[in-house]
Amino acid sequence: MSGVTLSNVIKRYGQVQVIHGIDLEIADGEFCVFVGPSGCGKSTLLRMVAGLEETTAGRMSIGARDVTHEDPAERGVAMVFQTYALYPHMTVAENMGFGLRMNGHPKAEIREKVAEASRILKLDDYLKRKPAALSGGQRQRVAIGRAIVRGPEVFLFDEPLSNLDAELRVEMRVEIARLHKEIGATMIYVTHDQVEAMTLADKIVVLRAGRIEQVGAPLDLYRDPDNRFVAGFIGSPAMNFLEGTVRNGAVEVPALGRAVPVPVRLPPEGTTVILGLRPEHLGLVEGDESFTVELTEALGGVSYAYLVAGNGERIIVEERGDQRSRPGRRVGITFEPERAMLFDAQTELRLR
Amino acid sequence: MSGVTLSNVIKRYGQVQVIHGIDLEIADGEFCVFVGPSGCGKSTLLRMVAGLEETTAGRMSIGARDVTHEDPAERGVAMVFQTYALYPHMTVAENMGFGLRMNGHPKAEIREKVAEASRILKLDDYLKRKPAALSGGQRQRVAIGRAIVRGPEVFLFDEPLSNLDAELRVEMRVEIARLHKEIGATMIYVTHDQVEAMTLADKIVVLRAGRIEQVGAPLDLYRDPDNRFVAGFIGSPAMNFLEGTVRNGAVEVPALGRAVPVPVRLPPEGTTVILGLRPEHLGLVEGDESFTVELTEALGGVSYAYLVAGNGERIIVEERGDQRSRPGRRVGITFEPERAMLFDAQTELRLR
Amino acid sequence: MFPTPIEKRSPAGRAAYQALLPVALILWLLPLIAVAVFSIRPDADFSNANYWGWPSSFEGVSNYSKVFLESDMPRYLLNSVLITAPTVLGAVALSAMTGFALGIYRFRSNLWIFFMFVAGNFVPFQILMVPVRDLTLDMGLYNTKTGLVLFHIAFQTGFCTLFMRNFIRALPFELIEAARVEGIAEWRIFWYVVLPLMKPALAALAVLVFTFIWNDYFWAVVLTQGVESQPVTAGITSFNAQYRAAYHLMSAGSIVAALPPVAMFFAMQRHFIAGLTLGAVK
Amino acid sequence: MTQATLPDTHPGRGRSWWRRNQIGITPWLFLAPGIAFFALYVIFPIFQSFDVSLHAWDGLGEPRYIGMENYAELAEDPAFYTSLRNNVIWLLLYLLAIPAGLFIALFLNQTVTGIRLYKSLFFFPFVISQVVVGLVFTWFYDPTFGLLNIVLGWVGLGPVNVLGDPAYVTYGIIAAGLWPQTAYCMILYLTGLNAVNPEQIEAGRLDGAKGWRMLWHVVLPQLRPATFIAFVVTIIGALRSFDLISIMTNGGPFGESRVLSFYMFEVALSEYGFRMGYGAAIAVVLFVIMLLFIAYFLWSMYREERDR
Amino acid sequence: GSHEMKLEGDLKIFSDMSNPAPRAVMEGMVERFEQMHPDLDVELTVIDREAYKTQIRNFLSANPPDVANWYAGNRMAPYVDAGLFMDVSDLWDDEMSAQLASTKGAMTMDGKQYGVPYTYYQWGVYYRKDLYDQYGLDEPQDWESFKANCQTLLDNGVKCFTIGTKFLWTAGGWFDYLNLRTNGFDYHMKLTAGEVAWTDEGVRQTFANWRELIDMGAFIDNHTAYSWQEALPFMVNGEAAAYLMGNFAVAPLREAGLTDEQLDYYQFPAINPDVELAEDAPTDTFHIPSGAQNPEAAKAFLKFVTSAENQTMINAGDALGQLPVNAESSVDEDKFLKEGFTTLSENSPGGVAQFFDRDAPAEMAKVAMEGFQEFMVRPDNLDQILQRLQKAAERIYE
Ligand SMILES: Nc1ncnc2c1ncn2[C@@H]1O[C@H](COP(=O)(O)OP(=O)(O)OP(=O)(O)O)[C@@H](O)[C@H]1O
Ligand SMILES: Nc1ncnc2c1ncn2[C@@H]1O[C@H](COP(=O)(O)OP(=O)(O)OP(=O)(O)O)[C@@H](O)[C@H]1O
Ligand SMILES: [Mg+2]
Ligand SMILES: [Mg+2]
Repeated sequence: MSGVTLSNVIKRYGQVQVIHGIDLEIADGEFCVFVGPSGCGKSTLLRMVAGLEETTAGRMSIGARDVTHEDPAERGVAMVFQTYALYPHMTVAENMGFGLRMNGHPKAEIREKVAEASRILKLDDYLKRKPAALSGGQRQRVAIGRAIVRGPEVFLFDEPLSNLDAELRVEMRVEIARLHKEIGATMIYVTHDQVEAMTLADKIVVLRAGRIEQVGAPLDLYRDPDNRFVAGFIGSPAMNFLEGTVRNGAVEVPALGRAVPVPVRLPPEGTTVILGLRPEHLGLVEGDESFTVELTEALGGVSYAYLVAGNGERIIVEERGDQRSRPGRRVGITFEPERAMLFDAQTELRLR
Repeated sequence: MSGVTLSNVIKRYGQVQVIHGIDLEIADGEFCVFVGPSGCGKSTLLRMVAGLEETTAGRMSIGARDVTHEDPAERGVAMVFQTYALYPHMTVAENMGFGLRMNGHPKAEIREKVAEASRILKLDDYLKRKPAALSGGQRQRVAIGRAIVRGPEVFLFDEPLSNLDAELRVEMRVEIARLHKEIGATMIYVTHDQVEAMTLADKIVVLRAGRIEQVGAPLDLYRDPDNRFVAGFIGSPAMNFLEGTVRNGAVEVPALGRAVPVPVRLPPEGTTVILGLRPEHLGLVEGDESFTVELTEALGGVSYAYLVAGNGERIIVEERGDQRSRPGRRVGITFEPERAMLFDAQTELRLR
Repeated sequence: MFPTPIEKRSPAGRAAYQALLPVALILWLLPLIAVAVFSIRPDADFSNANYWGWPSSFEGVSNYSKVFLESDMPRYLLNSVLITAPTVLGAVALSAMTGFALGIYRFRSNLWIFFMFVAGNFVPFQILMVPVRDLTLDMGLYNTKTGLVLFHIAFQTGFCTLFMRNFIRALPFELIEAARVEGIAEWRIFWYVVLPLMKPALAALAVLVFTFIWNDYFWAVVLTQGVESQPVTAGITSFNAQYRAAYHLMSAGSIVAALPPVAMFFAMQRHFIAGLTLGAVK
Repeated sequence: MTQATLPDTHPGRGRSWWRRNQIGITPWLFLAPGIAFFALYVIFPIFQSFDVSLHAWDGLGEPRYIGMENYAELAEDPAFYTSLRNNVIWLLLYLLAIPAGLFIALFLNQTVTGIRLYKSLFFFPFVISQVVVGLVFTWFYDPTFGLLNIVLGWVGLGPVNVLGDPAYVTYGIIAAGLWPQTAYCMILYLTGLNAVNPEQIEAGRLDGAKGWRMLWHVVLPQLRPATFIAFVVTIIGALRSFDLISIMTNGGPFGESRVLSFYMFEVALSEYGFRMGYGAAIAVVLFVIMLLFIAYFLWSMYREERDR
Repeated sequence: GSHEMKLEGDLKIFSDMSNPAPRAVMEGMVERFEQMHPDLDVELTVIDREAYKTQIRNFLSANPPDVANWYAGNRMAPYVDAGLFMDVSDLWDDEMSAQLASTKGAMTMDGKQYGVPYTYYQWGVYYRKDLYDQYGLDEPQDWESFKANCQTLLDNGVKCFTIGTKFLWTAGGWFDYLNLRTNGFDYHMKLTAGEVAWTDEGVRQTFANWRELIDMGAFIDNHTAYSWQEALPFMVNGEAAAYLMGNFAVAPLREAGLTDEQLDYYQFPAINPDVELAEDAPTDTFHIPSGAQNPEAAKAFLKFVTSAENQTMINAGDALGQLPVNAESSVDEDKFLKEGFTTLSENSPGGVAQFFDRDAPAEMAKVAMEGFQEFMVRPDNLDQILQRLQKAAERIYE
């Protein structure tokens, strides 16, 4: 059993507290992704799980073992670094076998495990090469291979794909998903990338400034964010936010020039709220002239129209198919009110 | 007049030829984007235009001037580098004015031009800072400002945004589009990024291995690619390709288990062809069991279903909305035959 | 960071380390400390074989004033300054230029010229002794500071070129290209772009060359003679010959001779380490 | 404006010869003074030395051509062999500065308060003239009052006349030389340790490498550039050793502490002889030995450049 | 006198009189000379005595002064041969030749004189009279009593002789005396002139005598580590009883606190009664380089230096503390100078040698003195050493 449990985990660098009491339960075999803006503490938290940073306070266990003060090597975790951190002077095979060698495993066993890992990762042809002679994707695979070989209970990834180019990133992402399915170990994965988070995760942990904002399955976060931060963070292009006021059981939105009957329990009359609308849930209509098309970007399958309202608020609308609105045109938008979300303007909490 | 014309331009490094006779016409004020896989010669070609690499053979002119053997300085071009290449010891203002100062322009003029550029780029508040004290996006802006200040006829960009993170990339992309509209100079832009190419370009040049594959407006390339390479390269996720054979005036596609009546002039009976289908033009249907769902990736607004056919061919289908097929399910696909493309299996050229 | 940062050790380990540092330092510098102590001892301590005990009285002032007032040491020190400063300037200037040429431009003989400097720098300099002495004689510069300075500049150029070239190589080449696109003349690129970026290397090199030249003994003996042109290393030997067995004066003299490079190092140490990191250990 | 053409916004369209060839010619202009100096004072004299070594010359009269006689004499000169043997000892033992420097660098590679001062102080010996170092160690070794013998006395060992005993003298001088050289290697390693990739160390920690094994398998390979430079400067230092010998023993006792560089100085320029030709011949031999290292160094550099 | 002449311009003097006392003497001389010639500007450069020996070659050819210090005998031969010293025979008129007769030979090559002497000094055994008295010893009269004295001292835990051989020449002094006493002046001169083989039986006898002392343990330990100055404290502290040295050792010994009651001198006693006593008395000299710019003034200075009056003054006990060369000078009242004067003038029938490294060619001197030092540490290597010396001699003397 090798789930990971964090109980009120805290990290302080000198006077500065960067992780503020995190409670988190990652089930055995789960693929958990940490996302959040830069500097929010994703890496720090991951490294604390690895044992590379000491835990200032709180408890951390892997399976049933309390590992809060254990050495990294003894935790049964393996880590894949953003820069790969391959040993440049060792061949691929040596890189992968190094951990076992250091722990005194017999040569034959090491060879066998390296062979197994390189089969899984299709690295057989490169075992004799040094990292310098590999492409970025191959290096990343070696880094993963090095983790696999040690047969850890928990895999840790810190933005493992951010140094690859777009194409390779897609490829390796699928690879990692396949790997997770194949070996079924617990994985914790840090990323900046929306798509990676959404596609890989069983569970996404959204962090902000050292605190958890929300934990949940990717689509749950997309459909049912707890607050404005999560709503804006998950989904691409980001959710549009328009200011509004509660009036007569509906939300009056100046930018739209009309009231929207959002089907949620509304706060008292007169409260300022924020209406959240995803670009993909919007459609353009003629006749209504609330918005002006500022710019459109056609990507082939979809295009995005950048609209500006009379009061200066901006929104993005996704258009399907090949049609593309001309800049300068005046348009209105349509949407199903039940897809709109409402947030308290003060607390930014979701109203539902 | 400052269009750029390349006539049979060739570049050789020692024995290795990397640019194989490029003919290209870029109109005055046009925004031209070079795309292509890594190592195809995009940067080399751009640097040849800049004069940073010598042209081995062929002619190159800017406006009416033959610049083939001119110094970079005399070509009237400005370049923005991927790594910004700001002078770290100079302030933002000094960075921008350096070129003018070295070429003996009067101080007042320099100040004025720098002020103008920094206004355009919203850099006024940072003029006294050194580059080290700027964020990535700001640095990129300074680099662009440095180019603007010199009032060049042609702007050259070599992957200017690839060092920025996703969010900033979007922002700067819009900025560059705005800039182009504002100053109207000829721009040549190298990128890896689909979205940048599609959204910025008036004209995309697709390069492969030092040769031009196709030149055209973004949506033209998307809708009407000349060959399989371009079809696969433009559009994301990439176009699906299925093998087929011409039989009885239609294309028999084993993976689909049926014949598709593609409305193009078909090659002789029995020719092997390749059927190209964009993920966004496909829909899933129940009842037909040609494909098995291998994996689905839900991104919120859209999700992608990875399907595998009975004969092992794989395709990706884009699904709109929140629905998401379960892996393991057996499905069929639908599409409008006029949206399918056909390529010769040998030459990979488009059949139309 | 390796080894494991001491902050991560137990408090006992940390205390042990903190305690060990000064002890290790004292052991390491023991010979120097001994000389420093010698230099403030009275003459009598040596006759009475009180070499290592507590000084019977503190004669620092009289010993040092003897060095400064009754010997040629001040003159030698001045000579050293007049030899070292131009050499540092000259060698650094020359090698900034050669380093720029070799680090930035691609031309066929680039590597060979670079190797010439490197190889020349590693030559046992004794092989130059006889011809260089003759050359200096022929130029009429024998026993002048100029002669010594010219030679030092030439010889140090080898090492400095190696250092500078590697440093310049590590600069982003785009900076040069950006400047070229902006139409900036090559020499201005050198002056306005490259040189300001080389400041740490220049500082590191200045310290190193200062140390080398200040401490040079061999060439001082070969190319100069007498108090009017010899540097302090030669001065200290003649001073010592004069006061042989007067350990307190020899010590004071040695300390005086050693002080300037030490001061120089301290003044520049931050740049020195930075420059060394970039230039030498790449 | 009387000019009919459009104003030229791009200055220097003059297409002068200079502008067209600027990039080709500039490096040579920048190289010229350096090369001239270096050729005059270093390259040319090396060849002159070869020439001098074929002559008998006392530095006063006219040189007399004697062919290879100097070398023939050298081949039978016991003092030459003593020097050569000592050179080999110097080369081997001087290399100890490398591990010693590494050890101290590791010891000091911490971030406690005041560590920078400690690092600087540890570097001191390198900054000090070898003349002073020689002097200091001469006293340290002094058979009557030297600290060494006092310490040896405490543990009941008799006084050792380090610099006066042919069995110890070379080692004694080398120990003195190791002092500053170790400081030099230490600073090189300290800067090298700064550049060690921390992620690799962390990867090593996760892989269970600790202490010496971490050092050997993960850290040292990354310190290769520092080790290489340390190796080169140490070899050069060992072969150039002159000042220390001159100050500490003047080559004695009875020439047992001489090395080639000292011997050549003694033969060519010292009080008791002015045999320029013979001295040049010794220099040539020393040069040939050094050439092996120069070749090795250049070869390593060449490989690195090629791989770039 | 030189007073009549009107001298102008600059006079450049290079001197090796760098120890404190000689330096003062040199500076005094210059001062007096300048006072005599107010229009003359004398520029004195004092160079470290050891460094001077290598630098003289450079400046003689490159940057010649008008006057330079050097040594008599074989040591000036290379410069005379190379034409770097000016022939000053015209200075040596009859009067001067008479006054400086004792060293004229040492200043002469091929019948011409190339410089003038200003001082010389005796060598001999300086000893601690108080220690000798304490153990009931007298100045030795012959080899046997010399050794017997030594044995007594050794039995009392006192070394017989201090010596510092780091710079080799001190061992040369011992060889000179042992060889002069064993084989005589003429033999010694032939040996240093390369006319007698180093493997000769006579030389072996000299070394055999020396070995007797070594085997007794007569010399202090670790002498290879010391310069001559560094060996002084052993005598001052009473750890060693005597020092075979030139008279210049007296000044530092006195400075170190030894009184004239404690310190005394005796002539090295006879070993082989069949040979006449001969002494070492190194002569220091002034020369005019051929490239001198102001030979007029230079000659005047040389003349001034050799004057009886000047030599009296500079050799006085409170100055150089050495013996004047000019026969008309008076010797200082100093007891050592008096004894030395007597030794040299009356008690040296065999002749006066310069010193080993001045009598033998420089290269030979170097090789030989290194051999002496080795012999003092490893007497068993004698055969090897002598063969080496002989081989070197064959090359050097050709
Ligand atoms: N050694 C340290 N000392 C002090 N503060 C630190 C240290 N390491 C990290 N921090 C701070 O802790 C916070 C979290 O850093 P962390 O690297 O975990 O962020 P992140 O979420 O991984 O960011 P990114 O997405 O940019 O990698 C940041 O504010 C950072 O400044
Ligand atoms: N100096 C050079 N010598 C030899 N070959 C070179 C040199 N510079 C580039 N090449 C080769 O020229 C080809 C084109 O390189 P270029 O940098 O233009 O590619 P690119 O399209 O910009 O790739 P990327 O997208 O990775 O930047 C590559 O195959 C490269 O190996
Ligand atoms: Mg991070
Ligand atoms: Mg490129």
